[in-house]
Amino acid sequence: MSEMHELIIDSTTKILKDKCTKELVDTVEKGVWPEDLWNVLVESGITTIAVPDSIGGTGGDYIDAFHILRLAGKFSLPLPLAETLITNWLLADQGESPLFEPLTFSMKDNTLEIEQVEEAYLVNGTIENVPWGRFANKILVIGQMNNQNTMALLPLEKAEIQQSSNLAGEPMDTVIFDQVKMDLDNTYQIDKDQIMKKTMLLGALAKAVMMSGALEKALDLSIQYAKEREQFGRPLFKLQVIQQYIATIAGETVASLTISNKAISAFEQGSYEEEVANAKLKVNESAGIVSEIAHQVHGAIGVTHEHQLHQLTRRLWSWREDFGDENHWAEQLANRVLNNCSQSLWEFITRSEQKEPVK
Amino acid sequence: MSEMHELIIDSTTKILKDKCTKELVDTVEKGVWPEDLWNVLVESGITTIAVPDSIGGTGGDYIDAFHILRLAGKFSLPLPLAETLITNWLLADQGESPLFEPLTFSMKDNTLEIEQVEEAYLVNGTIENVPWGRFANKILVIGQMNNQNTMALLPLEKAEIQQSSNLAGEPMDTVIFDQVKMDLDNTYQIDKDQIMKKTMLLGALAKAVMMSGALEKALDLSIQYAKEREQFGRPLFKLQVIQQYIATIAGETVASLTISNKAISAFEQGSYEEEVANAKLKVNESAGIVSEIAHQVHGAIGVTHEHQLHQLTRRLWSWREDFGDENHWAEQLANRVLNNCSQSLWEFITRSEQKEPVK
Amino acid sequence: MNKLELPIFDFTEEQKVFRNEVRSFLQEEKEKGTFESKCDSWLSGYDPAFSEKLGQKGWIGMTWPKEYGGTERSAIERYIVIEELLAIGAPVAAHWFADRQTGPLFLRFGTEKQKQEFLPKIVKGKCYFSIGLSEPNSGSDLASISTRAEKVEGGWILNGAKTWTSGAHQSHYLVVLCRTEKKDPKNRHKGMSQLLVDISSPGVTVRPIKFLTGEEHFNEVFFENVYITEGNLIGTEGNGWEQSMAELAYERSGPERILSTFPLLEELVRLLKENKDTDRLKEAMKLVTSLISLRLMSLGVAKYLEEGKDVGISAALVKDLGTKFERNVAEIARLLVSSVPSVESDIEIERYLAQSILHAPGFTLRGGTNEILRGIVAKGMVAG
Amino acid sequence: MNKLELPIFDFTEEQKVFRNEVRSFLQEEKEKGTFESKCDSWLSGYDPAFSEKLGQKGWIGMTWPKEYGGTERSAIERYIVIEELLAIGAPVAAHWFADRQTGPLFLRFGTEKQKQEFLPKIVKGKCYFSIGLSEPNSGSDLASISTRAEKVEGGWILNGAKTWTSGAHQSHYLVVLCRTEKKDPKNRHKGMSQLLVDISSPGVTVRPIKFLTGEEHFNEVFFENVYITEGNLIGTEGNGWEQSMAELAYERSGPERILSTFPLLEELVRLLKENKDTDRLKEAMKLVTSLISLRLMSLGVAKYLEEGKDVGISAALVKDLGTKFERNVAEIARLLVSSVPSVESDIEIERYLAQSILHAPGFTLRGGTNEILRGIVAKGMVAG
Repeated sequence: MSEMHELIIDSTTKILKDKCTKELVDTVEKGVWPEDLWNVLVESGITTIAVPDSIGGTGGDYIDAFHILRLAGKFSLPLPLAETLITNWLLADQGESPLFEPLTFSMKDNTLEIEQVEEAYLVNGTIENVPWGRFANKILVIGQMNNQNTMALLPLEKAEIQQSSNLAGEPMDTVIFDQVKMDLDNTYQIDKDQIMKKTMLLGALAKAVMMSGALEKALDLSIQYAKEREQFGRPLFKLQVIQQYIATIAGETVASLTISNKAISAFEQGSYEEEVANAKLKVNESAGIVSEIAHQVHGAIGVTHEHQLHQLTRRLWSWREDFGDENHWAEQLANRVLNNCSQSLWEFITRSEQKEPVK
Repeated sequence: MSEMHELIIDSTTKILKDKCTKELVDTVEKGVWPEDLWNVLVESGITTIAVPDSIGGTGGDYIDAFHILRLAGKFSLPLPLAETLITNWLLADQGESPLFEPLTFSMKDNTLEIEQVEEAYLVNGTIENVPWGRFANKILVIGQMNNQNTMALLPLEKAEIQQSSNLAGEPMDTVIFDQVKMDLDNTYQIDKDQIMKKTMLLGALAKAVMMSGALEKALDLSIQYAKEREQFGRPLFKLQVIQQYIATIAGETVASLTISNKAISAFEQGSYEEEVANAKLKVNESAGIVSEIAHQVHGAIGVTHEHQLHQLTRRLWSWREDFGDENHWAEQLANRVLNNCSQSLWEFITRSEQKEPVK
Repeated sequence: MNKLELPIFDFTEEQKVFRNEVRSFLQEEKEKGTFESKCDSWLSGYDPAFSEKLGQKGWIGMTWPKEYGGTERSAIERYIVIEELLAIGAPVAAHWFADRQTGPLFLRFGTEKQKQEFLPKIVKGKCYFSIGLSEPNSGSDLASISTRAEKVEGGWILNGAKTWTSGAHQSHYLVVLCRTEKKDPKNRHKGMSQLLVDISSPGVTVRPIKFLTGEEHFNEVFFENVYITEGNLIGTEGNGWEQSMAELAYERSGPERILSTFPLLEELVRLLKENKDTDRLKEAMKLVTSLISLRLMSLGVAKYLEEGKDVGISAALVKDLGTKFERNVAEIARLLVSSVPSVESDIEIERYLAQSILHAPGFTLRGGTNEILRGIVAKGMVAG
Repeated sequence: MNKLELPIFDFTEEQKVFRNEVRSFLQEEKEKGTFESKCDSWLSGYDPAFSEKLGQKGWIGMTWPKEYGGTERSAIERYIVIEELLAIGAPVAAHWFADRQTGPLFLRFGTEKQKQEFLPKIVKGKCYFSIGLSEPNSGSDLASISTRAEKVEGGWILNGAKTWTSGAHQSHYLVVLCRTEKKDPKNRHKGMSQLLVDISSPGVTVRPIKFLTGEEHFNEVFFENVYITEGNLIGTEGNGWEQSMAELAYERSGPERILSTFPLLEELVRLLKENKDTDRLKEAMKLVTSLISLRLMSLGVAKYLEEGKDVGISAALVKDLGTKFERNVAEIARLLVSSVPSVESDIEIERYLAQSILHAPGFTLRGGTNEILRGIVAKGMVAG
């Protein structure tokens, strides 16, 4: 890790430690937008990291960005940081400058129609499961314009928002454009499959990394609780079962961190499809195991709203469904293996560590 | 349980405790046929139980028979008792008197051809995975005679036997009839699907019950070991992890016993397909869990040939593949549920406990 | 080993008819919109109107003597009612503890006056009880409690606090386990008594503890010089520990340790059947088989309980296996359907999944953690 | 937490070429029939001829100094060789402990004479060692050992017994941890030393302990007044416990804690690909992903080991997760193919399944049970 990288991580940690408290997360889950925290992130350049400074971004690389997302997961950051970053990155791919406002995206097949009407555009359609829909200013979507797959960044002010939320209390809204007329700076002709795939991978990696951060924190909390809490007249961690549980949590956490770090490193190097699949699959599995055991370590106190643990576990439960569950990514990997018929499994596993396939 | 039933169980327990020692089981696994023990079982009527005394059997009901098989599992009885019983029962269905010699069966689709040649029969074909093939005198099979599905009890003396064995060291042989000429007392025109299905259910129930007995014994051994063995200066069972393991073994064992007993009771009552499916499926699952944990409790000593544990665990590992693994029976149940489209799951579960479907 | 073996229970024809009766009633009520099915409804489905309806049917306190309003039906018939209620996810939290625990406690240990005063109201579904056992610092170590009642003229003065008391914010009374003698370090179970506390008494403060979902199910209850009249002692002074422990076997092996997530499993199977997805249905059927084995065990314990046998170990086993199963349903179901679990969703499976996942941590903690239960089982087996 | 985070290792171009070289050699040997692949081959694949072949390639003791016959390659290159050997299930049991443990022990603590005498023979694949740690009554409590060496003129007299010594019936030497001072109940780790015992010495009796399969891998070794010359002390007298424990980190996180059942997984995936069974292949790929995460962890530990960092906790984690994974491969594979597992079968998958299922109990016991390892991890984390 470069010195620059460490600096960015340290300063982000400091910001989040100060501002992103358990109480703030509670407040946002009740429906309050944390304007101050958002502004701090924007001002410190965090929302535009890994967008080249040549087009107005903060610069830095994806490694920096994903390590910040890991911190976001660790602190249960109640903001659309991943959504804003990914949207800005997708815009940067089109040569656009980043935006400094809360953004979201939905790169799925949908029935959105965009029609050019004189100087403006008429948008019609419904987009389901939009993360942070109600708080985002704009949404990046794929729609149909003149029967062409088109990507557009739509302002949300005139959209109807049906509010819902995921297990973590994060907005997961339905966005309805009912013949909404709007100005658009630009629309983009895109290769839909390619951009959907890339977004899926970006989203999966972001979530895997955020989950790794949440796992790290769940481990920290479990150790701390086992040290502080007494039961049957001695510290909880003296109980052999508690020790076994803590070791299991530690194992899953290290496994998740390692495989996520590998995917980040592969992403930066540009060849990452299998690595991201592996990361999201493994982290999803660990999320279920750790959430269960961390709660068992914490006993009744851990299931209260007052304790912080649920801010981590509810996110872990929720995020494992985002951008592909275990079956989704296992199937992707299965198809890859099927498409490389002559390759042995060992060759598949060591594919980047061998000179060329041995035959 | 009737007094008669208890008497049969007690006397069988006594025989097995005396004669079916760990050392005997070792010897048989090395390839020695335990003639004495076989004779004791025949003389005590155990090999012909649940065959009506009117046709020469011992009488008694299937409950008696299956509880004896549970003991067989508990003592790792190294004899084709289940195979002989099931063969005798299938013969009894055809009105035949039971035989007092070691028998086996293979009610699977195979390519066996039986041809009538003057007074004798000419048999040709290969039967794979025949339990106890090398030690059985006769095998009950389905073959083709004049293009008709025919069941026949074939003497094995002229068959070629290719020896193999399962994980438990029990014979699992390939039997080859290469134009073997033989006398046959009788052949039976049968409904192949119906008899294959019944045999599958009988076999699955027998194995589920035997496995329950083996689980019982694995639990006993684990408790005994945890009581007797000292580690870090105190009895093993004082370790909290060992306590958790023993409780888990106990839970799986009780679950297996209960669901097997339910299937036995259903079998005696004549409607048992789902109950047998449930029993084999659940006992199979428990076998894997218990084998793993019982070995973990026993530590290094439990993986030695000298200790008895492996006689149980190797049988549990092996028998779970016999007469349907977990997927087989889960699929059977899935099909049943699919074929009762209008029934709710709760109605399916309580089907024998409600008066008529509530609609 | 054989002492752990459980009997196979066969329902009588009358019981089968009765099950149909209960089921028909519940299905009609659901269709009428009286209630909405949910998972873990015995903790989170509070609905006094529905409890009163069940009271009118005679399905609360149904095993109790007729003189106290009961209908003297068998424990198995009560079992059927409980099962049908949980399987459909009906709201039964209001009267749950009164029916399961407090009523039987009065019948076993209560004075005639207590029985006459409380049982008929419970049976009508109008009088709700909570149980005060755990304390802020006790954790799983119940014997360490320190809430204390001091003998005064005509009764006691109660001081201390309880925690995790389900439903106390909505109940009328609380049964409090407290010390009526000084703590004896050599016999920590000695000198405890059970007192009945009217929650509206002066000095009683109920402070809801929010569950991780933000819902309120549990409470802290504080006692500050609460005066308890002599008539509100339950059973024998000093015998509180034994009386409380005797209750536990009843609560450990009931259908509520197996069926908390059943509405999710029902809906899952319905969807997979609709999609004719044999492969995934196969995985769901593995769960169903586990459920069937647990029901058989639970019924076996119920039968032995009715025969007055000691079922402590078996009941602990059922709770351990049963609550793990309840959680597994959620963890496996989520991989068999594509969904965004949300308590606010319009889609049934998404709601049930959300309820099950969020409530799951409680399954293996409430009423004694599974680790404690497994310890009880192992010690019992090693001693046996 | 961050102290548990492991580095991501990237192989150099040279290392990639080297991997190909190793793999080609092994594939050719396998095709020639030099060996038959099997699971758990580092315990059960004893083949001195093959060990000598590897010696000729320079792939035993390959990180050791050239003066002792080594080729001074990096630990990562050794890692590659080990991985390729285990992945193909090659027979490596004969020289395993000499290469992994005894050689490094000599290099770290041995005398010049010991190094010159033994290392060149080990490197050639001709001299095999076993490790004598556990004793009949020690179980997981290694500090309780009581094998004892008494100082005499010019050396020691050794008495006692060791058990579970892998390969002692086929090895030339045994490294014995024994007491050279009286047991001190207050410091049970004090006063132990490591002695080198020639297995052919008078007074040494090796009695194979049959594994549950009937195979012989382990032994009891008895010492009856065995004379050990002074020159056969390894390291410092009284420092035996520390020296032995230092070895353990090296053996905990290697590929052999992950790949023992790899031949089964390889064959499983091959069959599922052949059948184009995406659904079952999907389940197999979940195993593959677990393997990939474990390899990354194991490589991370290897990298830190090479940098001289303390990896005790991480290594224990890899062993706990890795050995559980090795067993899972068998338990999951059996449900993805229909088979009759048998060590005698002609069908590859049936043999690998049988080998894996039967050897599985050993995976999580050998080299410290997983329960002990988890205790080490937790204590380390709580202290940290």
